[in-house]
Amino acid sequence: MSQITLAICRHAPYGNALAREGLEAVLAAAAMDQTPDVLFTGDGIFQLLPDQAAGEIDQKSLHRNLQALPMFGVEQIYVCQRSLEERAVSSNRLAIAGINLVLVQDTGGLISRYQHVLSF
Amino acid sequence: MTLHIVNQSPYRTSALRDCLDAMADGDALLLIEDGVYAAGAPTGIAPIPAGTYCLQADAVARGITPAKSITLIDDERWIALCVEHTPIVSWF
Amino acid sequence: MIFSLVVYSAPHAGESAATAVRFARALVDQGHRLYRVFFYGDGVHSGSALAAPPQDEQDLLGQWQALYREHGVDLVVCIAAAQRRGVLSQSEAQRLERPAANLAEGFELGGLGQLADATAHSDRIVTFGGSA
Amino acid sequence: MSQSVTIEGREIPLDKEGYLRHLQDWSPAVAEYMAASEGIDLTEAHWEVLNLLQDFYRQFELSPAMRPLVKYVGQQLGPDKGRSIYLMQLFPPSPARVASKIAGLPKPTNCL
Repeated sequence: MSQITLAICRHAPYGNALAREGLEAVLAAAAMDQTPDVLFTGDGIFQLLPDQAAGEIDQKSLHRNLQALPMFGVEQIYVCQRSLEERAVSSNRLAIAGINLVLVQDTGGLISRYQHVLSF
Repeated sequence: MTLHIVNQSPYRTSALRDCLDAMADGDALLLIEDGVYAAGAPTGIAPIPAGTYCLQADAVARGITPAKSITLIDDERWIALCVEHTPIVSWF
Repeated sequence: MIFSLVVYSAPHAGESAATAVRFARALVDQGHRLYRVFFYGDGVHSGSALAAPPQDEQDLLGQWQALYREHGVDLVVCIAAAQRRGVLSQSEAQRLERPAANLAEGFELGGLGQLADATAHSDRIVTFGGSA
Repeated sequence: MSQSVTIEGREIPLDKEGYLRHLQDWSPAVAEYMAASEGIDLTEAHWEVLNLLQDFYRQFELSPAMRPLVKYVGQQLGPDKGRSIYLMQLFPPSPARVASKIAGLPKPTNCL
């Protein structure tokens, strides 16, 4: 059964507030039992890179925030395979405990299953 | 069917390319704001599918003449496209 | 049909703040219901009463307020994004011990739950993205 | 009105809602003071949850909302304690907010 809302995260962390604020929106919806599905695509896949030491630039670690997703009831995320390949990022570097990473080839087909898409 | 909206110049960000990669058969594409720079002469960056829509006011404002295969629309028609499609995805 | 809009761009910075208000006006003129406009990210600056553009430029604030006055459109400024950027109601300015409030009449501060609520109560959501 | 309290000989500035101005000022004695101002007498059961909240914050750099807090407590302390009613009894009337405050986590941005 498809969900109502898909959140598409396609901005890199730190360089743009949208990455963090998008995640906050996902967490807030999940905390209200309206958990959206989440797709990381484009530069958004950089949010998933391990070993982020955001303290070096006086920011909070977006990757640590992402690790909280299972606590909010998000146990699966979609990741665009083509975006990973374009950026030479191997999917097996991106493991997050408690989250099932689903690689997507047909993002258009995925998007079409939802009533609403929020872009971040 | 999805309505995709792109508001970025194809020369500045990957919004248009990412959008084209995510289009399914039957989806519609609307170019607005700086997105209309993709509606003029073929860019070599990404071929625009036939049947693409372009917000006329945004093209006229910028002195861009869209290719013949592109349908120019006003705000009313934009809203009609939103009614006809779901979901609506913005690429920026 | 019931619409909600999400606005990310600051007025007079990105064009999409202006596109959004024009789209909103066209929506209600066509008889659609605009359930909510949710201002997020830099979009929260739309709710600042202190914007004073020259007379020969667009008055975006006035256009949003007209939609509120004439159609009761729910103009919600995300409180978390607004706190960071300095868009505060009187009560928030007091609570956070800041020297002034600037939230314009017709706008209200609301939580991100209001965005989730908008997705649940609208047939269509249209996002007006930033350009940065 | 800004205020400060003196705890264990240190002057601790608080904001008008009683939150720490500087998170690094937190200490167990500060927690006792903040709990008292919420009408709560800290017991071992309270401390168990406060420590978990601090773990949650260290791990995720977030203050938890109610739903994740309940889940986290359930995972760490077992299903008997991972229930909102249990947390409600310890930290009324709003466990995520009250316990986060006492645990010295940042003031939430999203409550009016």
